[in-house]
Amino acid sequence: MPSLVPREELEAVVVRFAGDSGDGMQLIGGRFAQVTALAGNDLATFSDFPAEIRAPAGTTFGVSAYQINFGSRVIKTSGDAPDVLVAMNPAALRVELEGLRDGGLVIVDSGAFTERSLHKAGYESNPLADGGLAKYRTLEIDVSKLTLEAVKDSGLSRKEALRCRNMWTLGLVSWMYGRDRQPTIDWLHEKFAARPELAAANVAALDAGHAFGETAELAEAGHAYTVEPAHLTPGLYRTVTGGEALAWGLVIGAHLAGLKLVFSSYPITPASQVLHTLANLRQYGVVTFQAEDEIAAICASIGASYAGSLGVTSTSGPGLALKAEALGLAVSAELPLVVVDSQRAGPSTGMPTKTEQSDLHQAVFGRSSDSPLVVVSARSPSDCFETAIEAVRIAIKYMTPVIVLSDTYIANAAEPWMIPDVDGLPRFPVKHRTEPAGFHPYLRDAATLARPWAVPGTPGLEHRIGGLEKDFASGDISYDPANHQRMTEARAAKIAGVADDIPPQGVEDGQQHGRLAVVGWGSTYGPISRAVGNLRDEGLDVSHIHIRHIWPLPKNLGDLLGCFEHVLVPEMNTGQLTTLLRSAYLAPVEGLNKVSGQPFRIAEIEAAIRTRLGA
Amino acid sequence: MPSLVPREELEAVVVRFAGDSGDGMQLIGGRFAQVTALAGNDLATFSDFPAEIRAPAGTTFGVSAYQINFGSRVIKTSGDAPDVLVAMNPAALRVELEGLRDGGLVIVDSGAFTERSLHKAGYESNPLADGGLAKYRTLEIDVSKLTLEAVKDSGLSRKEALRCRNMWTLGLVSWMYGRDRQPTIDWLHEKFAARPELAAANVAALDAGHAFGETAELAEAGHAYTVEPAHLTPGLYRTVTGGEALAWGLVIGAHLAGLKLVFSSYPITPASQVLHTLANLRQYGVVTFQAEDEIAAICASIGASYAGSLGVTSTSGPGLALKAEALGLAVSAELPLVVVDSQRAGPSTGMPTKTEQSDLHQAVFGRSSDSPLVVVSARSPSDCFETAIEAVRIAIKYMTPVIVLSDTYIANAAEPWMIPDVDGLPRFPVKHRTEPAGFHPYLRDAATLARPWAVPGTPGLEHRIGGLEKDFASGDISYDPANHQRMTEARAAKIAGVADDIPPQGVEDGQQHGRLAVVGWGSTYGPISRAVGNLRDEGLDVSHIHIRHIWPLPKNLGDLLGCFEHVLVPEMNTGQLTTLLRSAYLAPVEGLNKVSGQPFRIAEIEAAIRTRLGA
Amino acid sequence: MHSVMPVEKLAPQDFASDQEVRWCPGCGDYAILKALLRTLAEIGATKEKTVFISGIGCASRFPYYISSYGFHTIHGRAPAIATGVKLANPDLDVWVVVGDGDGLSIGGNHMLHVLRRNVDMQILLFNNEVYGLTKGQYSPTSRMGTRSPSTPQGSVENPVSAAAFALGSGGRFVARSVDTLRDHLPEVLKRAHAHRGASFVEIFQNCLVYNDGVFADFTAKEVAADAQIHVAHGRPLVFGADRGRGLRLNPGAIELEAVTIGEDGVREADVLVHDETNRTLATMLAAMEPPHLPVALGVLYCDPAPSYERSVMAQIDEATSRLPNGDLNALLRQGHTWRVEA
Amino acid sequence: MHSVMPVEKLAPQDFASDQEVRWCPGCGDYAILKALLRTLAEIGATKEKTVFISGIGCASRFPYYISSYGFHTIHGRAPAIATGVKLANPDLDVWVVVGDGDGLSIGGNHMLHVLRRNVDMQILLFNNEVYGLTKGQYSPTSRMGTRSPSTPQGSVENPVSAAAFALGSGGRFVARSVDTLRDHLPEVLKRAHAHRGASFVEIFQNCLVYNDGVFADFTAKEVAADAQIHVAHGRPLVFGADRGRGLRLNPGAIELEAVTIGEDGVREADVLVHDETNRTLATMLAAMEPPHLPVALGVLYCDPAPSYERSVMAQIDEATSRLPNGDLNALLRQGHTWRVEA
Ligand SMILES: Cc1ncc(C[n+]2csc(CCOP(=O)(O)OP(=O)(O)O)c2C)c(N)n1
Ligand SMILES: Cc1ncc(C[n+]2csc(CCOP(=O)(O)OP(=O)(O)O)c2C)c(N)n1
Ligand code: SF4
Ligand code: SF4
Ligand SMILES: [Mg+2]
Ligand SMILES: [Mg+2]
Repeated sequence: MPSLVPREELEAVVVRFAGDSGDGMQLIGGRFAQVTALAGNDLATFSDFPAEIRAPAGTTFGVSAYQINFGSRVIKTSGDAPDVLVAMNPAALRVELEGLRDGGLVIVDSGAFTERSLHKAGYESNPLADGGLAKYRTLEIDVSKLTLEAVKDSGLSRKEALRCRNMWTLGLVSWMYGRDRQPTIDWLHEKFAARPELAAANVAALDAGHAFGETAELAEAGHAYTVEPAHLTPGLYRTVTGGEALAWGLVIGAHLAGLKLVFSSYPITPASQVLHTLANLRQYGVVTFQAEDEIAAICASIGASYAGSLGVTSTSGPGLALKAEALGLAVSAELPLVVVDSQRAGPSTGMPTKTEQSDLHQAVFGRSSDSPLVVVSARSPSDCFETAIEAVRIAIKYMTPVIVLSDTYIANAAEPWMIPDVDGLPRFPVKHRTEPAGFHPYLRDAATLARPWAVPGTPGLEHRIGGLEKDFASGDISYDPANHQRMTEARAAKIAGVADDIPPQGVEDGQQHGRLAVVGWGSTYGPISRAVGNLRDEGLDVSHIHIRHIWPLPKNLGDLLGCFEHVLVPEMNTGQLTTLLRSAYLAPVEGLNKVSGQPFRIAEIEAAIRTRLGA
Repeated sequence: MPSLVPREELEAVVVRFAGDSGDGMQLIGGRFAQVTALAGNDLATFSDFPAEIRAPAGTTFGVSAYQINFGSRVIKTSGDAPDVLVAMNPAALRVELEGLRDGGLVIVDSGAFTERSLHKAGYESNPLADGGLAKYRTLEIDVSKLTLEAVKDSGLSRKEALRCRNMWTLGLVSWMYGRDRQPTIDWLHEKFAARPELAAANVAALDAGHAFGETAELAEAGHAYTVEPAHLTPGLYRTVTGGEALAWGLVIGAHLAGLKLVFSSYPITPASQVLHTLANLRQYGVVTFQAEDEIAAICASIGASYAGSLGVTSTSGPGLALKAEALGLAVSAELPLVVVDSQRAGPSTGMPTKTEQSDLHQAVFGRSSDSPLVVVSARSPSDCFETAIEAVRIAIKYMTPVIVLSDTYIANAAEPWMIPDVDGLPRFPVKHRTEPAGFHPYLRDAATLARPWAVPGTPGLEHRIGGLEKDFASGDISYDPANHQRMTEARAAKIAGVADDIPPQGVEDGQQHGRLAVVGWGSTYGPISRAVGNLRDEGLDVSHIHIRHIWPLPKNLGDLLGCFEHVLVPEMNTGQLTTLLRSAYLAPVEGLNKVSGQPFRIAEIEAAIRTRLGA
Repeated sequence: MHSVMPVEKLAPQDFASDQEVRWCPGCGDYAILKALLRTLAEIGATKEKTVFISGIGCASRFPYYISSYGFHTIHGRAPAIATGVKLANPDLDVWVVVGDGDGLSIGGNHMLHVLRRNVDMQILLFNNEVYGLTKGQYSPTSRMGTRSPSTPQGSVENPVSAAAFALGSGGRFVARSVDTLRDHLPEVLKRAHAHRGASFVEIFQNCLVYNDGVFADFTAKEVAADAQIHVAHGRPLVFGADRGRGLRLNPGAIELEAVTIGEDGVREADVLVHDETNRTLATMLAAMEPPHLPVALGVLYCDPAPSYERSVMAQIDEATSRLPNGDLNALLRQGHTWRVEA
Repeated sequence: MHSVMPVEKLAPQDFASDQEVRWCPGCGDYAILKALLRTLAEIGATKEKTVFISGIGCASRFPYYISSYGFHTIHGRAPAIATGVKLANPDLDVWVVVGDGDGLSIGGNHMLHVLRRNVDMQILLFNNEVYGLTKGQYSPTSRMGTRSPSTPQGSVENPVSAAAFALGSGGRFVARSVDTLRDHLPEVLKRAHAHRGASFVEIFQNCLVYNDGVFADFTAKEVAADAQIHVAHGRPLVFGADRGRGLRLNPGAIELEAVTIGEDGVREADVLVHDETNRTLATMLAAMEPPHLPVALGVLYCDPAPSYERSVMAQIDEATSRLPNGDLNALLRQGHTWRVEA
């Protein structure tokens, strides 16, 4: 039912919904993303919520925001400065306005701008009245009042009725971008199946917001837009968050290996989503175990791998720190293990709901003694799926722990994902050792240097392993000096050898040589990719290289970097990949470091590139 | 009572005592070191004992050895290949013979070479008979029989009597090097005051061994030597092990700061000695706490520092891994803290009684997020004293955790130490904040960037701190992006600033520039120093640089390294300082890596230097 | 001779800090905070000597709201950090605040050891049977069958009983109260404070976002009288609306049973008298659960013993008294030394 | 139809590995090893299904000496690793061997949780009241006053009672024996093995190097009869050389007392009968100490409940039965999807 209002065509838009934690912003954001995806746009979203569970209403620290960038072109980030800010109360306006682009549109619920709420947000005077919004276009609507009117027949209490404000707002924004309401209506009926009066009220609010757009001459005021479908690869799509994609990647990875997945974890922000997703998959035989702490979680995973399953554990930075000793055991015992680290801002408790990429050093170096293992990283929510499978593949092929680095941004962000056909994915079935003849628990495969995986329950392979040094040949405890040297070198060589088994480092965008390579890893993918793309469009000589395999590094990387005059490494830390690259290649790699708990903006990276190129 | 036998004069000798764990080798080694020190020689010793508490008698894995290098010149290591091996049984011979220099002297108790004990040691035939000792000079003496004879009037059981074999041997070796027996006799009387029959028997054995030398024409056989006193700086001396010196350094450091020392630890080899030493110092007001684990130990130390004392914890590599999360808290809370890590061979449990330097990466990088702190290292047993004081000084001045890296070798080795005058050491008294005016818990000192140390109990300074990010000015919890950036940078700048407060890196030996710099840290000091010295004597252009401050690195180090054509870094790990230097200076630093659980030999380093210099 | 300044006694609000309280509106933590402010005033606490140490969790936000010294540390480690504080300065009055996850999941080991060592501090465990801060996963105190994001089919774990664990760990003061028991809770807190050594107080706390009403079976107004028993040393163990019910020991079965006085020949004298120094009785009281038995609240167990940090200080005093002027030069010169002459 | 191969029953020595045993000559661990080899033979264990998991310490060397699967892990974590093993393969027969430091100091938390979760395994805690492997420091079970390298003036800590802790943690099988009780120990181990769920067995073990004779007050031949009571379910709690002494409940004081049958009017019927399903009785038995009361040995408590890993597997079976062909393509396609056409 296309409406006939004249609509301005846009290539891409960034909308940010902001309100109180209790205002349901994550919910309408998610719904809007869903219908936007159905409309065929590419998109990326980002949730920015407070550490408090439910901060007191109206406070600035209780503001919860959801940002979506969608367009008819390929979308790579959730957007720099929003074009549109929806602010449900003064606190949201106060916290979020700064981020809006100059000339952007502010939509406010003027009904929520009471003296009390202004005061709570720390406003001395009403910004709607004092010219504080002069730099922006504004749409002041008494959403509260209009919502109450829309649902007045629902029999809800005033408090309950006001909870529908978010749906009214969603209705309005849906109208603005010409979005179909039906999927949301269906969803509301399903969600509130047990309380039809709530479903009805929410639908009424949604409809009213939508109708407001149609009738209030907003189109004439220039608030009606259209965003054409993007040219996406044909296929079946869904939206995924990084947390979900990681969980599914682990399940599929175990399936491709033919192993039972035993996932042990201790809740921690932002990693818990992986636990929650997997806990819901018992029907696929997935075992999840909420352990008493991070140490028990990794130990149970090690136990599970020892007993022949795929042991996986998941955590965030402080939890990874706690797992360091047991990781050393996994290195020494040479058991497969996947450890997911969803990084967050630190040090210590830091800012638990904010993003950072600052566990790279910990992942590569954070254990006692020489304890080499493999580190891979995911660049986006959907990339978590592939990264998880790659981690499983390496872990079992090389009998080694593999750390997967994700981060808060990736864990919570959502994007469209073309769903793969599981049956079409390459399998890598595990062969547990069963043959007793010639068996020694540490006798390595000549090619991979992996030891055999001999699982308790297998007759004739009874043996003892542990964290003490082992004889290279017999696997018995050994304190022999030459043997320790040999085993230390073998452990290092095994991990170094993984570099032969991964794709050579490619260039995402641009030439294989030139004036400047921007080298990223993890969730900086979006902003780097867009920034490099934009500047290449301007004709600048810049390339984008994005690294998945952090340790070992791809074999050709040193040579590749050598083909550029400058190498710039944007990282959300104080320069951790930079250290690694400098040390590995003695290349004059320069860092661009942001440690604010917020993802890079495209403009920040563009500016840095321009500076380097004197452009 | 100088004896009149003709004695060959030696500049330096290496003697290794080896026997069963129960044979008392560590004891006679220690006694011999004592009398050697009293004789005015410089010396260094090294204990090499099994992980087993008391392995079954006669097994190869139960062999315990004590090596001493002493001389009339300055002694820098416990020696490469021993000149003399004392082997109390076949197992000791089997394990230790390989290390003896060609043509060296083997002294064996032939009485212990029974069929049974040969078999236990894995000998198919008797090496005393089958020519297996052809490469060496030998002294086969039935020490067992001679001891039994010497003590036959003591009333001891045969078993007890045989325990005196070690004293007989000590008597013999004392004679060989013209050592005075009296201090040992006094010591035996003191030690066995409660059991005079044991004292008498041991003295009798000692005397008998000594007399054997005098009477058995050993002098004519070329087994009598003399080693002149070394030219040591005048002063009062004692021998110390690294464990003792570290403990005392902490006590003196706390004293110089005017703080109570609260030391919390969980036992672990080879760190326990520090706990044991300090537990004996309650009379100096030292509080020691054996915690339930390493995490509790560091947490109690953090609590103690928070409450205004000097909190210190001590451990080895696997324990440091467990402390990583709490170290992050100390970084975030910006509290002074000293963490001692006596490194051992890993990964994981590894070889707990063997030495390694492989926790450098863990110390510098092994925490979640960007968590900068200070790392210093000790180069020798006596240097532990100064290093500990330096760690205390930095920790309290900069309100930061400081990790002190020692290792198994240093912890157990002993060397003469000129005892300092405590009253002459520079004090650095702490000023806890007491002034409420203008107090904010995170308001930094402009020069050091340290925050004030405001201690519970101080009226008017009540405040709250924690691991969440704090506002730069008020110290309140803050999730502000710009503030997090600023605080992250401030924490990094504070630690980087310590580089302004440490001595510029000097050159131990050699020119400030040239063809090759050998750069070491920690316990490689001895072998590097001797190797460089030897080759400089030969005229080679090589210098020795030894780093105490691992993080931050001395400010001039990059320039200094730039003055050399080659930089070689010998380390007992796979190249950890190497990584740091390459990354910091993009200097083509090359590693010489030994990971066998054994210290470098001088010859190994000499060979590597020669190769580099083509000499 | 000395003129003692009369210290002005502080009011509850004097102990409130200037920080905005960041719990969900309606959270049981607010009531506990209120009870604690009142307790601090009533015991005549001084701000500068009072230290609150917490771990991580909703409960562990507590120190921010008290205008004393406060340290919000890391998950599970508060008892260990508090131990260090007491070893540095035994004169500080240390309160530890932890959640059920903080204190009994990741922090269970430190809890065991601080209790058996008997370090002098008050440990308040806010038990809401859930992980609040991480959004609602079940905790070690959650009942079997609890559905949560990590146990969508219901938990299959036998929960730990905080009080039983504290007693099994050798705790020498174990008490219980409820967030909403406005007078009972401060009384229990005062007893805990008066106890020298580690005092363990379990406070049942309602998390209205993730576990609302989980204690309603004994805290709801309608059932409270019959489902709670408030124990007091030397007083009969009676409960019920008219205090007409009591606990009796069945000596054959060695278990407690709830009886109605006057029924089945049960006389008042048959009802047990609470002896807070009896660990066995305390263990039995701790194990009681509705519907068959009431939940025991109050001081279940209190049997003082020397506290750890005092014993350590006594050893130090003894040792230093033997060596009054601890000469550090002498320390370094102990044992064998020799002089090298110029 | 099937012809079942008669499996050859293995002898104790068949379970001995080829590794050289590396304990100090005379260590109590040897006797325990012997008892265990015998137990394995008697229960008809198969080598391939038997898994020994240990932490670090002298005790934890154990797995090397058994010719089954063995994993010598890291300090304190054996129960957690064993939990993972059972979750991967519930059919394995898992034994955990830890020392008092390993199991109750660094590993206390995992012990608590494995016990309350009731994961099916036998946990053998070798209690020698000392840290053997690290050369003699006192441990959490060391008695007050213990002098050791880290407590030269004597420990001032109240020790934890392993059995009381296990009971307080919700353990459902708690037993005790002594290294040298050649017949008693295998019997206890067999009971532990028969119990489905976590079985906790404390074995008093003599460390002759660092703590020789620490249990002599109840293990020495001369005193054993009067200082030990061997409890058995349904049997009167009697002890003494001629079994002339017994335990009686003093119901007023709610405590156990040792009585002599026939003296002071004490009749046999006054002596308590052991009920291993009574946690209160077990707790009282666990607390008994010489000289006033004998040390209780045997199965103090056994009251089975569903084991954790079985409950998890039951949930999985239930869930997979609802979705027999777990189609992973369907998993990825759950919820909203849309198709982009070419
Ligand atoms: C090392 C570590 N692991 C996990 C977390 C995440 N975390 C924070 S609070 C918490 C549990 C909260 O539950 P509880 O202790 O019961 O406190 P409540 O929030 O219910 O008051 C967890 C798992 C963390 N902060 N640190
Ligand atoms: C993380 C860690 N901390 C400390 C140690 C050192 N350590 C090894 S065994 C042990 C305690 C041994 O005592 P116990 O568990 O009672 O076993 P026992 O040797 O007495 O049989 C300690 C502290 C270690 N190996 N790992
Ligand atoms: S989540 Fe629960 S416990 Fe936490 S503040 Fe909210 S109501 Fe309280
Ligand atoms: S130290 Fe003690 S426990 Fe360890 S092996 Fe020796 S006797 Fe046994
Ligand atoms: Mg809780
Ligand atoms: Mg022990």
